[in-house]
Amino acid sequence: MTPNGSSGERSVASEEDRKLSYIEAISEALREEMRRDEDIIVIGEDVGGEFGGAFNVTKGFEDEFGRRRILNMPMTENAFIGAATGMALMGLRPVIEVQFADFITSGYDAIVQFAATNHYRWGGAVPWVIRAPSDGGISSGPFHSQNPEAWFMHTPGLKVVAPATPADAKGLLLSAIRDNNPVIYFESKPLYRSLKGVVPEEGIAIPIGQARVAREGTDVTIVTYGAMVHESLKAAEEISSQGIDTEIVDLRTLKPMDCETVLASARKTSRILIVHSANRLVGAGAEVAALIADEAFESLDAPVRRLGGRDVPVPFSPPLEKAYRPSVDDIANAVKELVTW
Amino acid sequence: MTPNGSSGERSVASEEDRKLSYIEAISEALREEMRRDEDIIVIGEDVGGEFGGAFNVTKGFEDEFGRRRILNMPMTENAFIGAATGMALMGLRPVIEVQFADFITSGYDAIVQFAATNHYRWGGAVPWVIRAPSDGGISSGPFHSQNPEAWFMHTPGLKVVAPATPADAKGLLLSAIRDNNPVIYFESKPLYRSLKGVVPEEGIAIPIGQARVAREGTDVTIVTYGAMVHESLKAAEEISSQGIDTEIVDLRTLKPMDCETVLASARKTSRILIVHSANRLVGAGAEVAALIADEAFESLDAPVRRLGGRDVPVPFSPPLEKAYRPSVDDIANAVKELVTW
Amino acid sequence: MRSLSDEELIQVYEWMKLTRVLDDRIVSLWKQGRGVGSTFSGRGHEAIAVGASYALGPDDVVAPMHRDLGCYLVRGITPRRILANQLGRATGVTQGRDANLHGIGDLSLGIIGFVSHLPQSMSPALGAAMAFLYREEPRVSMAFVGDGSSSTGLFHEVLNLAAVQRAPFVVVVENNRYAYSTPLHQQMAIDDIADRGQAHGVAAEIVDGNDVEAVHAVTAEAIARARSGGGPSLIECKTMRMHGHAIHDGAEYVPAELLVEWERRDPIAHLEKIFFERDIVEEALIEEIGQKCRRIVDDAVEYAESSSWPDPASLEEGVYAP
Amino acid sequence: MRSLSDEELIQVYEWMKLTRVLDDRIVSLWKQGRGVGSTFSGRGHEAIAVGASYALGPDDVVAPMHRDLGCYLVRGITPRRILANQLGRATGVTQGRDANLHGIGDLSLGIIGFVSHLPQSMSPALGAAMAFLYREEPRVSMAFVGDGSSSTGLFHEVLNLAAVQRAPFVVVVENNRYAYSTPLHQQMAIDDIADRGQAHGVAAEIVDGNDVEAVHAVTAEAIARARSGGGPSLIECKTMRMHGHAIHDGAEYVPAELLVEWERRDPIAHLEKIFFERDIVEEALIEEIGQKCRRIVDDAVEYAESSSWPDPASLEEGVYAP
Ligand SMILES: Cc1ncc(C[n+]2csc(CCOP(=O)(O)OP(=O)(O)O)c2C)c(N)n1
Ligand SMILES: Cc1ncc(C[n+]2csc(CCOP(=O)(O)OP(=O)(O)O)c2C)c(N)n1
Ligand SMILES: [Mg+2]
Ligand SMILES: [Mg+2]
Repeated sequence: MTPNGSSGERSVASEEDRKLSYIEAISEALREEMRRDEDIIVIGEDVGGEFGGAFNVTKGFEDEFGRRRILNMPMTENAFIGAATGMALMGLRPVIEVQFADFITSGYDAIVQFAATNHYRWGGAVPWVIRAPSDGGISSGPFHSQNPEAWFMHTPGLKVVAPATPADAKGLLLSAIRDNNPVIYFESKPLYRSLKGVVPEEGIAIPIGQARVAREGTDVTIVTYGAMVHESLKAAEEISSQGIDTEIVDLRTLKPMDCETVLASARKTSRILIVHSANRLVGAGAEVAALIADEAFESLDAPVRRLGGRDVPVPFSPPLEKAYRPSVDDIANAVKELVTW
Repeated sequence: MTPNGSSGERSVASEEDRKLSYIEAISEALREEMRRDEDIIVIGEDVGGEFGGAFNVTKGFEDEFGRRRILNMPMTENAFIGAATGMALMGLRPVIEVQFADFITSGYDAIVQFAATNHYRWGGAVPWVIRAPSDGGISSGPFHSQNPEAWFMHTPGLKVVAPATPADAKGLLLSAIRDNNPVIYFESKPLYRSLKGVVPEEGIAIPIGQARVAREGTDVTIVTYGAMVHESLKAAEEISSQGIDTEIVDLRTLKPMDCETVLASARKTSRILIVHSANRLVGAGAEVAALIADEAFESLDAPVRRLGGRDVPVPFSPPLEKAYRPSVDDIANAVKELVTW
Repeated sequence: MRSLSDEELIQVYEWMKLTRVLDDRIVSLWKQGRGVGSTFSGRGHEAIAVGASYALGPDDVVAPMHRDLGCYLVRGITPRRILANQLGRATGVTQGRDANLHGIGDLSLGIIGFVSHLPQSMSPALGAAMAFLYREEPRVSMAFVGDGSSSTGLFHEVLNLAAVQRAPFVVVVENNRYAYSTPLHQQMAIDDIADRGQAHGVAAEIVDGNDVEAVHAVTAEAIARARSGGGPSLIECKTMRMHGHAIHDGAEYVPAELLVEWERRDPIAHLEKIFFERDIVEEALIEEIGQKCRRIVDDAVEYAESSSWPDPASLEEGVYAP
Repeated sequence: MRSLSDEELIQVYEWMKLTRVLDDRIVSLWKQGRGVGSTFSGRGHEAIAVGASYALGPDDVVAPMHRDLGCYLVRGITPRRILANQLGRATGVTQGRDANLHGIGDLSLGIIGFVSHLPQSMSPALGAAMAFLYREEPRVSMAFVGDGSSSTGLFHEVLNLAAVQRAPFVVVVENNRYAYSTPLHQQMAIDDIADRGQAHGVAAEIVDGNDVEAVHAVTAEAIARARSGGGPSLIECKTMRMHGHAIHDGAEYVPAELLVEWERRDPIAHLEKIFFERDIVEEALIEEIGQKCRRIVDDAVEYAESSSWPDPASLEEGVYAP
């Protein structure tokens, strides 16, 4: 495809070409941004060399951008996230990879105490991104399956995003990198290679703080994000045959949350189900439920329901993990219950 | 007072004697338990010597119990909380002091990844307690005023308690120490010396998982815990003159939460305000609101309201900190709004 | 450097061989698609895992990690329980809750199970040693960590605390030259991890990690010193990771020569050579041991594969101790 | 050990004196109940804070902490802004958002503000050095930490990473013998914190922290080495904390003899002695400098106390950068 191709040809060709997997979209966003802006550097464990990270997101980056921009780190999350903060204070834009979202706790102080509070305290902006491969469903056990987003939503000074599609994966990474604040970008591992979608070649940034109505409907609203958007879409399809018309709000950004879109949908359908893979208890969904129970109370025709991970470490064995995570059936059943409430 | 005193004399004398400050109640509980059980040891920064901790909770303990039971630590939260886990696995019952609740993040991995998950994974029980002096309102700035309880409520495998009175401070510490699981015990610094109350001399353990109705009422329920129990009581008194009869539920335990007591009160009054000093966003109160919006939905006559800290680092300067925290007026106004809703 | 009798050396060989056979089988099961999730190979680490564990007494405590299959075996976790764990079965050590060698803990065998966050089991291992001090019990605690772990803050916090407490604690560093894809020189600017002991006043020693006699001798000495109140030690065992980081990793980033060089120093072949040189055993015995190990592992595979899956209804059981 | 001209030494003296006068005034304000929240005294640390900072160039970056009043002053934060910060006023560096010396950062002056979690500003300071490397700028970054901080994991992670990156980074350890109430021997089993450099391949040196000439000379050398690509250094300055940990702390746990001994080695008196010995200044100049410092501090107190409080309506401003 050449930039000179006729527009008709181009859109056909590009539609074909431009189907990327979720993880390809992440790599592409990062590569494009790095070509555009020399201030962007990559820092994390195993991100360099031929290897390019545990999921190969930065494979080939060292060749293209050189070792000075692709910094392979010793196993020192607290130090290298803190170091990224210092780089950011000096005007660079580090994109940090934690190998799995689970290991973000090893740099907790650097994130929640230092980086998050810095601009408020003395005005030093910290424009970094942490890429955190999260979520489970693929038998990775309690320490390679976590969804720690709620902790960071509770932390003042951070932004938190969680794309559910290849296009959003690219668009939100662009926005996260360009944002002047510390942003935690939760990648959904189960979508990495299983989900493909059309991704605009030109970097179209998806604004942080904007939810997306992933499916329009009138009877009930599912508020969700990440991999559960797709489980919810499946459930919605399934029950549409039973005449239930489900609206699905994909939050995309968890902090700051797009309260308007959530509330508008709640007021429209009057019935709400919230779904995420993270622990239900004091999770992102609790905030959504609380928001709705306060500000859309008058519109509600049924209890606000939540589905989330159970309050146990994410178990390894497939039958246990299946029971742990909300399933398409769980979602469909919860929706049906709400509609007949 | 002697154990042989007549019961009449005794109760009079003891009522007088037995008024302890909140912090004295903590010291007393710990001392009594240590006398009772040799397996209890104290571990933390500055807990030993003449000093006995930043708040002197263990002052005199080294003299009484010896240096082998009062372990002064270098500034290594991650290591010494982890070491306490090992001691607990060997059958000891360490009581860990983090100097301020804020510093609990420096041992985050040791808590949320190791200790919390251990029993589920391979059956090794971890009977320790972390004493975490929390909360603000006393111009201590962003790093000596934090309320991180929500993070630990979201973490499977932990228990979380937050006493609001001297009697509960003692009774819940006894239960926390005797519990066979990792318990985080959030102390309310603003109550340390400002609040006195009758404390039973004989150790009466307050069961973990039981809320307390701190004030009975019929018009509206405030669900709260820690220092905000007292601000809520003040607000309730203030508005009782306007004929508003407020019920106050003091959660006491945040995890596992006493859902029954919360729901019973919600069903009784139909109007709910949740109050805590921690950040409102994805805080403990979000879970309470979500619980009520689901399970007491039919009983509700008004939106579920929340008051909490604002989504900013806890500011230092008095006028800012005052604006940050829910005040008696804020509470009274929110209740009045709910009642007239 | 000899601290083992001929008989003991044969026993050590049996453990090493069983470790190797089980490790090989795990690799082949996963390559055949019969595995669940990911898994690790500890090939090349047998002399360390077995040699160091063999020096411990039955009342001692140990915190092994993901390259220490041999340690779990020496301490008494059976291949059945290990394989059932790796396959996520109800009969595995963690009943399907934790993955591969993660979480393989058993207090009755003095084993603390590890978590992924490296090296988080070092501090509980130190805590066990502090409990022994407190109770005046003549017990010792040992932790295994990798070269990668030796750069973490926790490694240093723990060594320092162990030194201040003079805890009966031995840290075995398995320096296998890589942390995932990252070679030593990108991890640290020093040549020997043993130098890290000096930062904390911890006695440190370097040993050939592929020579089980040497590993045993040095560890046994450190254990004896710890047991008699001499405080903690750090033992750096130099070795090489012979497979990728985990089963899916082809380790293309490792220079082939390095693997060839270290293959020549295979710890099991090395011990066999010693047997013949010193005329300790006949070839037939070696053969016999190999067969015995294969039978044990065959049985374990069958056991594990025919074990039942955990009941989903048990999902929420066991989060809390009663 | 002389790296300063007589004129420079007089300038250094002025900074040390201003530090002392301001520090004393803060202590007395708080004792009079005119303070807000808690505060720290850095009495005894003037030679370190001033001597090390004075060796930096204007484009260098520094991350001072709670004993480093002198560093903030040398870098250009005025006593007005400092006092206004301590009193929680809108005119303070953090506009009332952070307490005492916490958060006193200003990129235009090359200062990274610290958080309580020790020693969290070490890693941003290292990151600044890494940014200089990346941009090939001849700039250096310096971090101050205490003896207590040198036992934290982060201290070691940062030194190791600095060494691997050969970052232009200098760490100044203020070993003042106590971390809050905990004396050195309960913190670590080594005699010299400088030994911690060897664990990471970082050049380390020990210096008398009450001798400003020595502090300056050693730091200047480390800075020059860092600037010319020689990598990081660790400098251990031996000193004594002369007041309690914070304003409310009477430090009864410190043996009186220790304070008497170190009072004799007061860094400011020491420099005055040198002045007279070497006949560098007359007594009148010392007197004059003292008066000038008191005037500056009087003005700062008046400024701070008459500054307005932050507007509660501004509470939620500034959490995010635009
Ligand atoms: C705190 C933390 N960060 C990242 C990881 C991901 N990770 C797993 S193993 C590993 C490398 C470990 O290297 P080493 O300690 O040398 O052990 P080896 O695997 O070589 O035996 C990494 C980075 C982790 N487990 N823990
Ligand atoms: C991670 C962490 N844990 C605990 C504290 C509480 N605390 C504040 S200062 C201090 C002692 C610091 O000692 P040192 O590093 O020697 O500095 P000094 O105050 O002596 O200058 C402690 C324990 C803290 N600030 N950070
Ligand atoms: Mg390794
Ligand atoms: Mg100190």
